Amino acid sequence: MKSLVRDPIDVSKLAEAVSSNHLGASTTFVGSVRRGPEDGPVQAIEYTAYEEMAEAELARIVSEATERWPEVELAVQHRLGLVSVGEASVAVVAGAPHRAQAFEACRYVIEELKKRVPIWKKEVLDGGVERWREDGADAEGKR
Amino acid sequence: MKSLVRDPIDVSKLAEAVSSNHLGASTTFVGSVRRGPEDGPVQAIEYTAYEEMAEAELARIVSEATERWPEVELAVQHRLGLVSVGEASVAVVAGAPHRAQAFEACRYVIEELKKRVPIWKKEVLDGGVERWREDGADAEGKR
Amino acid sequence: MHAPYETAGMADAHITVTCRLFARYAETVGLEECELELPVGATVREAVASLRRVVPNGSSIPEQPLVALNKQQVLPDHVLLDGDQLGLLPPLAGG
Amino acid sequence: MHAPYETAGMADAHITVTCRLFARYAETVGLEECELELPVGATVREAVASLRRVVPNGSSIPEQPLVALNKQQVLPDHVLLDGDQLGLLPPLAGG
Repeated sequence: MKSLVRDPIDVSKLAEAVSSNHLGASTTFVGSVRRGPEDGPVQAIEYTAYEEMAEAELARIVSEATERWPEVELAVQHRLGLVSVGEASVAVVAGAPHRAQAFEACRYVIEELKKRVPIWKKEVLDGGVERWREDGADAEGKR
Repeated sequence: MKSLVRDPIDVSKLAEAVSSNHLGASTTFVGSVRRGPEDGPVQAIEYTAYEEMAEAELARIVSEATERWPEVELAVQHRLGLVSVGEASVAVVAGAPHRAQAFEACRYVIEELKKRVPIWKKEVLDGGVERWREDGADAEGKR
Repeated sequence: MHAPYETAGMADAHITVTCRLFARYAETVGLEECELELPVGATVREAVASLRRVVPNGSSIPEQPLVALNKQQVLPDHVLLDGDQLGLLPPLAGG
Repeated sequence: MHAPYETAGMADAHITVTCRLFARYAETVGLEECELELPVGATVREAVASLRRVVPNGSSIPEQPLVALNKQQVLPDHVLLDGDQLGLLPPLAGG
């Protein structure tokens, strides 16, 4: 399954991809575009990526997690293009025989994704104004 | 929403119950009946509960989590009656502005549920044999 | 529902508590609920001991099971009041 | 795609690397990709310095941006080889 997608993420379908009769636990993380008070009047976010590297980095992250938690099965999707408020931008599912592994592997993937996968977002505000939104994964962003 | 249910758990619907435009993160845990090699030939599990106490205990757990993570919204359902292999027996959804809270609150609820909520399971094996399955949440179970 | 099992010995200084049994305990004892008469000041531990003596196959219930008092888990030394509702809980297995 | 910017000075001892720019960097510089000629032995840091000099509005790119070499993040002291592909990455914001 491709990790970078331009159509809406189907979380149920992603979860089904890692469910099987020997996996009793699954943890799903979904990140979505929010319109929080501190975010200002965000209508949507446009996601872009260094696609070849992002796919490769996601594959490396999944492979690291699978090495660390061999019983876990993982699925991850990140959306590109314009994503409206309320829609999912990213989803990670970890299926495992036991819940501790499911939680840990799911958390690992989303944390590493945020740190390492080259994806960027531009906020589209009410009125059509656009601005890059950089969370400061890089030291530069903190200056 | 009632926490103890006799019909299949609709995880998407449960997740929708805690999604809103100001919550950018959601973590979902789903536990399902599994047919692992060490479990033997399990066909289904029959869940029973001390229902009044289970509802009260679940409400206390959610209330504790909401006190600890005030921005988190929670939904939890546990199924009672006969649940077949592959079907969900429990689901917990935590919606939050930020992912750390969503993971922590979701984990808190499932861990406390397992420790404190009076629910029991009887395995139905191939051939119709039944046996109580006690995980050892009580000291007695460890003896 | 059985009539109260009288175990107090003195009819003028006792309390009555309801005791519910669940899952495996209900199955092995063949009862889902009973009433116990106990001396004033009786603890959870004494209620369990009494129950183990008076119900059929009572010794199949452990001496220190998980016990709920009025829908919350309670410790063995807790002193009971007239009308309390006890629940005898086999090891929990939710999830 | 621009023709290589020659910055090595000596035509007989240089390497050519491709440099891709993304998101805000691509926007402020007005370029998504260019080639750089660099002296043999040049590091990532030197490639970035060269890029900042030769592309339009190059100083809008920080002196030490995140850099990927052949699809993996790399440190500034890493020595480049002919044909390497660099990516200049604004602060990541996935998720």
